[in-house]
Amino acid sequence: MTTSPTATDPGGPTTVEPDRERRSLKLPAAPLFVLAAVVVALALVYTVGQRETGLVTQSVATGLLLGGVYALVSVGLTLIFGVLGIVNFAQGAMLTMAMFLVYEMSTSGGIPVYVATLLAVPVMFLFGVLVQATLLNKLTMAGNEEGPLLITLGLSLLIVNVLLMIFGGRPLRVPGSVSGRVEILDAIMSYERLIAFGGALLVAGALTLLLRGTSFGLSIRAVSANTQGASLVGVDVSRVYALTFGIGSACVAVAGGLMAPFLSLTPSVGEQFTILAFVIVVLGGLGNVAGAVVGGLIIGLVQTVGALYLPGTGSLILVFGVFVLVLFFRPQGIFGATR
Amino acid sequence: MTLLHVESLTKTFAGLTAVRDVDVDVTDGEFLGIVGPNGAGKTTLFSLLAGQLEPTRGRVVFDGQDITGWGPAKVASVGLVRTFQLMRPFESMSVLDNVAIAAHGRHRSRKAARRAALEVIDRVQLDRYVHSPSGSLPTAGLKRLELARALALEPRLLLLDEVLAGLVPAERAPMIELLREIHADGMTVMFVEHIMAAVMALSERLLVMAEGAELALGDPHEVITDPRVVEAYLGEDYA
Amino acid sequence: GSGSSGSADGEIMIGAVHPLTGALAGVGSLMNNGAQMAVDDINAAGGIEALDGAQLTLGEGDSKGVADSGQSEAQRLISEGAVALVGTYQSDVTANVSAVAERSGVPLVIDVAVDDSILEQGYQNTFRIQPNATSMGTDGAKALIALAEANDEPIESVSYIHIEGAFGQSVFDAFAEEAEANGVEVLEEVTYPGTNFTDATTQVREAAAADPDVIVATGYYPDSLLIAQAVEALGPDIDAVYGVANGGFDDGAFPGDAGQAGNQVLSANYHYAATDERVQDIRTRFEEEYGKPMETASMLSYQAVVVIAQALEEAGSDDPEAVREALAGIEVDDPLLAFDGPITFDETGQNENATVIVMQIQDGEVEQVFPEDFTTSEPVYPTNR
Amino acid sequence: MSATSTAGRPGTPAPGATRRPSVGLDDPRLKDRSTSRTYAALALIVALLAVLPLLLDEQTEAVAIRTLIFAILAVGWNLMSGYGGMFSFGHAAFFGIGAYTDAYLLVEHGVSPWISMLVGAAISAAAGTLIAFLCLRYRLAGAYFALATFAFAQVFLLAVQNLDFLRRTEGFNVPLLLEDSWSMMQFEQGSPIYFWIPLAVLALGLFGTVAFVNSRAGQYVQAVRDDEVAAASLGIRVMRYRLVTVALSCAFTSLAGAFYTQYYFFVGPEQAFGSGVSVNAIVPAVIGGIGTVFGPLVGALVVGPLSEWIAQILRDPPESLAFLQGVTGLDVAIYAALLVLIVLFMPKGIYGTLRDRFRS
Amino acid sequence: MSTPTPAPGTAPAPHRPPGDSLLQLRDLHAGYRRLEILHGLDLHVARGEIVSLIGANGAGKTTTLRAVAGLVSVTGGEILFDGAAVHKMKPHQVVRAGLVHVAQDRALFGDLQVIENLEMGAYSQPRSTVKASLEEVFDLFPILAARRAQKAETMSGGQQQMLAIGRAMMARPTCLTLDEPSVGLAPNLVAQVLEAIGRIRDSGVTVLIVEQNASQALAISDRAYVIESGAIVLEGTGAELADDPRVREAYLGV
Ligand SMILES: Nc1ncnc2c1ncn2[C@@H]1O[C@H](COP(=O)(O)OP(=O)(O)OP(=O)(O)O)[C@@H](O)[C@H]1O
Ligand SMILES: Nc1ncnc2c1ncn2[C@@H]1O[C@H](COP(=O)(O)OP(=O)(O)OP(=O)(O)O)[C@@H](O)[C@H]1O
Ligand SMILES: [Mg+2]
Ligand SMILES: [Mg+2]
Repeated sequence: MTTSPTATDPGGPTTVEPDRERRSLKLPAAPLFVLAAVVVALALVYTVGQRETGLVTQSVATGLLLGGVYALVSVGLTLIFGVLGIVNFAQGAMLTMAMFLVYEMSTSGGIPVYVATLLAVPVMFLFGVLVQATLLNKLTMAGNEEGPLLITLGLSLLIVNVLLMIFGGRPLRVPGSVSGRVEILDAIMSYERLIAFGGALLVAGALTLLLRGTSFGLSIRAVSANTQGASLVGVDVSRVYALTFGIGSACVAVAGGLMAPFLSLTPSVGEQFTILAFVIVVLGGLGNVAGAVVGGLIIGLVQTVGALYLPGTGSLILVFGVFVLVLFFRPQGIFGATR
Repeated sequence: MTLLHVESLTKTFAGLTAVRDVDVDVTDGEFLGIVGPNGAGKTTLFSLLAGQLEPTRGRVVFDGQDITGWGPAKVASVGLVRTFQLMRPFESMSVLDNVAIAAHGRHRSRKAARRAALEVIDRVQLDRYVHSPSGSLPTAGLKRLELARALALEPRLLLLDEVLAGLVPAERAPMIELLREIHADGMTVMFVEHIMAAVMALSERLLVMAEGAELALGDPHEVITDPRVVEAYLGEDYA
Repeated sequence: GSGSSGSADGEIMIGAVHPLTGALAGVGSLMNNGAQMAVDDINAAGGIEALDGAQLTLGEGDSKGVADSGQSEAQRLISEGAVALVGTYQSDVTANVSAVAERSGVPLVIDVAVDDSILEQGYQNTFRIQPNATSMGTDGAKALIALAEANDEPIESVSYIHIEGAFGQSVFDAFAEEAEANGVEVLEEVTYPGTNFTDATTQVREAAAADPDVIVATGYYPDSLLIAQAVEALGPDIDAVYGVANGGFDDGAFPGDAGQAGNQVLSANYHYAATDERVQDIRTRFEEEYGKPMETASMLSYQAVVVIAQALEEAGSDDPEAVREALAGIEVDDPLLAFDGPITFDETGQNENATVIVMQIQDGEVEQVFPEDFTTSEPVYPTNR
Repeated sequence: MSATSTAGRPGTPAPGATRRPSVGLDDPRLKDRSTSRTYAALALIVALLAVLPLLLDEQTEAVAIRTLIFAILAVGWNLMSGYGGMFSFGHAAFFGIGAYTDAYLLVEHGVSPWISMLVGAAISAAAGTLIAFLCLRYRLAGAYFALATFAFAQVFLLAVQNLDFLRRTEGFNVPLLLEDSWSMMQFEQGSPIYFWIPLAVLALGLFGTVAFVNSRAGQYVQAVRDDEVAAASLGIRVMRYRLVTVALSCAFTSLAGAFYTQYYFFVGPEQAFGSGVSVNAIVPAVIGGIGTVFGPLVGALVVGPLSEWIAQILRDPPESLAFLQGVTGLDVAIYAALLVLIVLFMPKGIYGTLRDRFRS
Repeated sequence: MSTPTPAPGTAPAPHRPPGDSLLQLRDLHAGYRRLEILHGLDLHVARGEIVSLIGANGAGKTTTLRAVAGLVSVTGGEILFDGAAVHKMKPHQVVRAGLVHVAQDRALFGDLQVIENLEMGAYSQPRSTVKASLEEVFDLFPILAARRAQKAETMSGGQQQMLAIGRAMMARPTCLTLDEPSVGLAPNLVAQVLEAIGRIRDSGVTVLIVEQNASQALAISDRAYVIESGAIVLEGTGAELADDPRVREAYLGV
């Protein structure tokens, strides 16, 4: 899958007949532009926003922390979407699954949450590899687009309801391990959320290293640039697919573990993240890890700071508005290459 | 009479000028061959004429009408039709439906369109594939299908982009014959091809492009002896 | 489905429609269990005397949390012979099911579902045991003012955080009206969305910024937990956190989940009558049977079955129409919930004596603290947070 | 050696004969038997379905009606996404418009649902056309198009939840009448008319699909789906025919919404605009086979009763499986697993896969 | 083999491959889904040879090469490469075995730069080889060195073809299979590309090539096969086939 939203055939020839020209905005330095836009918007909120400064600072802080959480969920998704072209609707359910895994380990096994998170990573990785290998590979290799979508939808229903069968639907809490908070610039932030934020950056950094520096990263780039070409240079495409899905799932394990301490766990807790994660992935650019982090932060900010003016679901309208605008004017995402 | 008038046509892609100040007039009923090194801008020129691309600069006048900047559908509807170098069949459909869709441009009723399509199919000798799914045609069949669809629109000017590439020499001959017939029936043709035997057999005039611009234009036999053309395109080996 | 009438084999079916799968499956199955336990208890006590000790059965329906499933489940239960329905927790599903009930002439006794509008359709077959949103808002405001008064710390202003949507809005509106009428100012109304709400810090800060005496909150469990945690993190200078019709603050799991953040949180809500021995007995047995504490919602389901059973006794018939007649004039003494009096339905079907009481988390327990008739513990007000 | 068998040798056929080959009006290759066979099959299916409500008990009929709603949704979706190649993940928007137009006009203005249906269809068509126009203008395709339509449907949902005149999250109750009324589309509970109305709508959709697919516009839009650039080069106004398809699809989908409100007597934002509705449009079509006439119908007939059927079995499990009784979530889990298996083993959908098998 | 095998149309005489045979296709059956394209194809390539495969459109040339590359499912017979059963391998394993394919559609990484395409070509090789391989490729196709930072998809047809061959060379193949490397190329480039292929052979790489420009292909080939409807109907040295009247009429268009 190339980064072009109009490319429907992932394995297609690299020489395409010229299309009519794209109408996307040609922003030479889109990331900078976005950064500037965010800064200006915040400056406006602070100066003429008619909201108490402390409140704004708090909402910015909350938004960034929330954005970290979103980023954590999105980095795995951006890989899966970018490389496999799969719209993975089970991402939220897998997040829930990871949370319950951590919950079970820490309540029944007495393992501290963050240790349990580390243990959940290989488990979810294997789960992801298995899902891709058994359920999705045949269809992705055949270039089928609707099939994987429906399979992940079904998978998400399946995970949620199996969790429901095991744990019931009452909200559960993971016993907190690190309580307390810090105050920075008049904004209160809890350690648990700060840790999740740090975790997001760490995961993104690790992934970036993995993609940039290793031959696995190279093979991922090859597969997403041209599947057939990749297999012709000796890349095992189905292995790359399986590993990609595995890594995407492992990211979700980290996300689940880091988020578990401050969320009420129900079998459907993760689903609310699925849609936002897609918004973020598109915002950041398919397959772009740094983009997912920035996209997450932006959506977090839009949601919380926006809520100062459009409370309730109003801020979500704002989020989708941003999404549609990005789709229209910069479909390759903020970090996607200008074409 | 001039059917197509092209005036300093230019197309730039992010720094790269693919077509540079091309001026050319095509007379009604003419067969104009176009050759040039790979990347010379031949396909891009076709895309500009047929409306797949918008020119950066310049003017295209077809049959007295300024069609610069028109979309591809509108251009096709006034009788300027192209084929694609990389074949683009409607893969889910049969050969008949592929051609009938084009014939719909001239015939509203489905029955009439299908009938016109069959005539074209017979003519390009695709008749044994009438009901085959177009995706399973071999290269030669796909080339004929490209041609058939274009013909079904009953164009005034036909832009053929390497319709012989990928055909083995023995299969080129009947195709060349077919093109000769079509031309003999009065069709104006612009013909991009690397296979010089075909170009020489068919062209009345020859345009040589290089780096987006016109390198030579004129009588084919004169043009191919031009040393610049030999150097840039034909190579010393070409006898 | 055979569609055979329940009474043919000496059993009378009551249909229960609750969300047994989906996001609300947790509370839904507890409610289902509550109804089942009521059926078991009634059967053990000899069934419906007026019908020769006919035994009850519970037909279980799963609304999946969506209205059309709720409707077809209700339809199924009715065609399987249910003489009355209990349900359904969600207001939109309840609206659907009440239309089915009305058209089939089978009474529906709402255990939980808060929207005022459900009973505003003029339906004859729908009855509700719990208070509606408006009265909870009104009563919540009254109780808060009275409580503050009683503790010599009169209240002057509040900020209100509530979930978006009909439920949150109507509770708030009623509360605000009552509060303003009593000279209490509502300084800030902060709303938050029902989905994608994972951090309440900004909302609480916004509410606290106006420097109110009390922060009032209306919402569901997870969001209420977030709010309590945010209050504790920000530590604003207020007299109390006070829930109205709050799905979290008086939940049995809340003190454990919220920890320090839950301490001394107040909540005005309908609630099982913790002081009542029968209630204590039922709750003990429930926990033995189902392994989980019996929440108020579950008690309401239990109560709804009891109400229907009494209607069957009074009607002396298992004809749904007769049951409906009986329900319309029923008077169920000693309700299992902390209400103002016996359960009786007004002409819209609303329980006239339904009301809220005030609870408070004290030492990790949900205690009833106000009004005095129901207290299990003394209120702490203002809270020493 | 006859290596050039695909093409005649130059000079072999008489030039005059090849130059103007004439195809007779009665050329056998012009016969289109499959279309008339499709019409006949559809007529038979609809006739068979029409007697169903006379045989079913009330509860099964309710399931059957829900199945019909699925089928209408899927047929509508299939038009745009299957034949048109524009994968919509936001058909809830058009279902919702149908449902809300009906509810609003009925409750606030007492307008007959039959009229509301048409009004809703018109609004849906307009909204769908606008959304699709924006998406296509900005050249969104594939997953991006899907996500954009999803986003629009979400915006509709959020908007309704924030609009007072649509009663925000409260929803609309359809006032009950005391007796049957054709003009108000209200009948006794369990009346077969409640089945026949959506069946008629479905029949309209199915016959309409065949007619459309065979029409010039239908052929054009399929060509555009297969290759937009090639289609445009053949003179096809790509945008126009795509939008025509979208308009038809959205208008038709909204009929399901209007009927929903009438049948369920209540509609709220989630029922109308929730993403679950979009999924309900996609699942039967994909399970049955997208881009086929029968696919959505077959898919709905499988998916519609499936969850009900599983729930039924689990309510009254055979002796050996008694331990499964009352396990919450099991029925949906089984349903989900079956969906996954069907897609896995029949990637072209049940109908699509079977048809391919019979063809070869 | 010194004389042409029996007349085309009749089955070729079973021949014993020479001892140094590197690639061998025996009674190969392969195709797409339920459609069999190759019906018992026999062919061998000896170490160090250039062998070309010519035939009409749709005869199955591409299918043969794709089957060798592991891209088409083999339903019968076998493909042996250096003694290994290639027909049981996945495409990437085939590459690792030293058998590298240049596809008809080139399958370049269009979004990536020329240099990245080349580096990716060495994916199956140890990193240490990259530098040396790059130099060899640049030697072969100097234009690639000049355009190293250009995006592959903006290269012209001929340059892309060179890039595709260069990328394949980066995998240090023992045997290279090329599908119509000269299609759509300007006449001067056709000569250049075919000449480059000759040089590749000279560097010790065995080559199996499918070409439309049969006369030019035969000119550089040691041996050649004619394929018709999924089976070999004729084989001989390049010169023999170029002189064969049937071949001349059917494939050389003379
Ligand atoms: N969409 C595009 N974006 C950027 N560059 C392009 C695009 N299309 C064509 N080019 C460039 O424009 C130049 C002309 O390309 P064009 O396809 O017209 O060549 P051509 O003469 O048809 O070559 P060939 O004989 O190989 O088909 C080439 O350098 C090509 O890389
Ligand atoms: N993916 C496919 N699915 C079905 N049939 C195919 C497919 N690819 C090729 N074919 C068919 O297989 C036959 C042989 O094709 P192949 O590509 O091997 O021919 P070729 O000899 O390379 O011809 P060409 O000169 O056209 O490239 C043709 O009839 C073609 O239509
Ligand atoms: Mg070209
Ligand atoms: Mg080929």
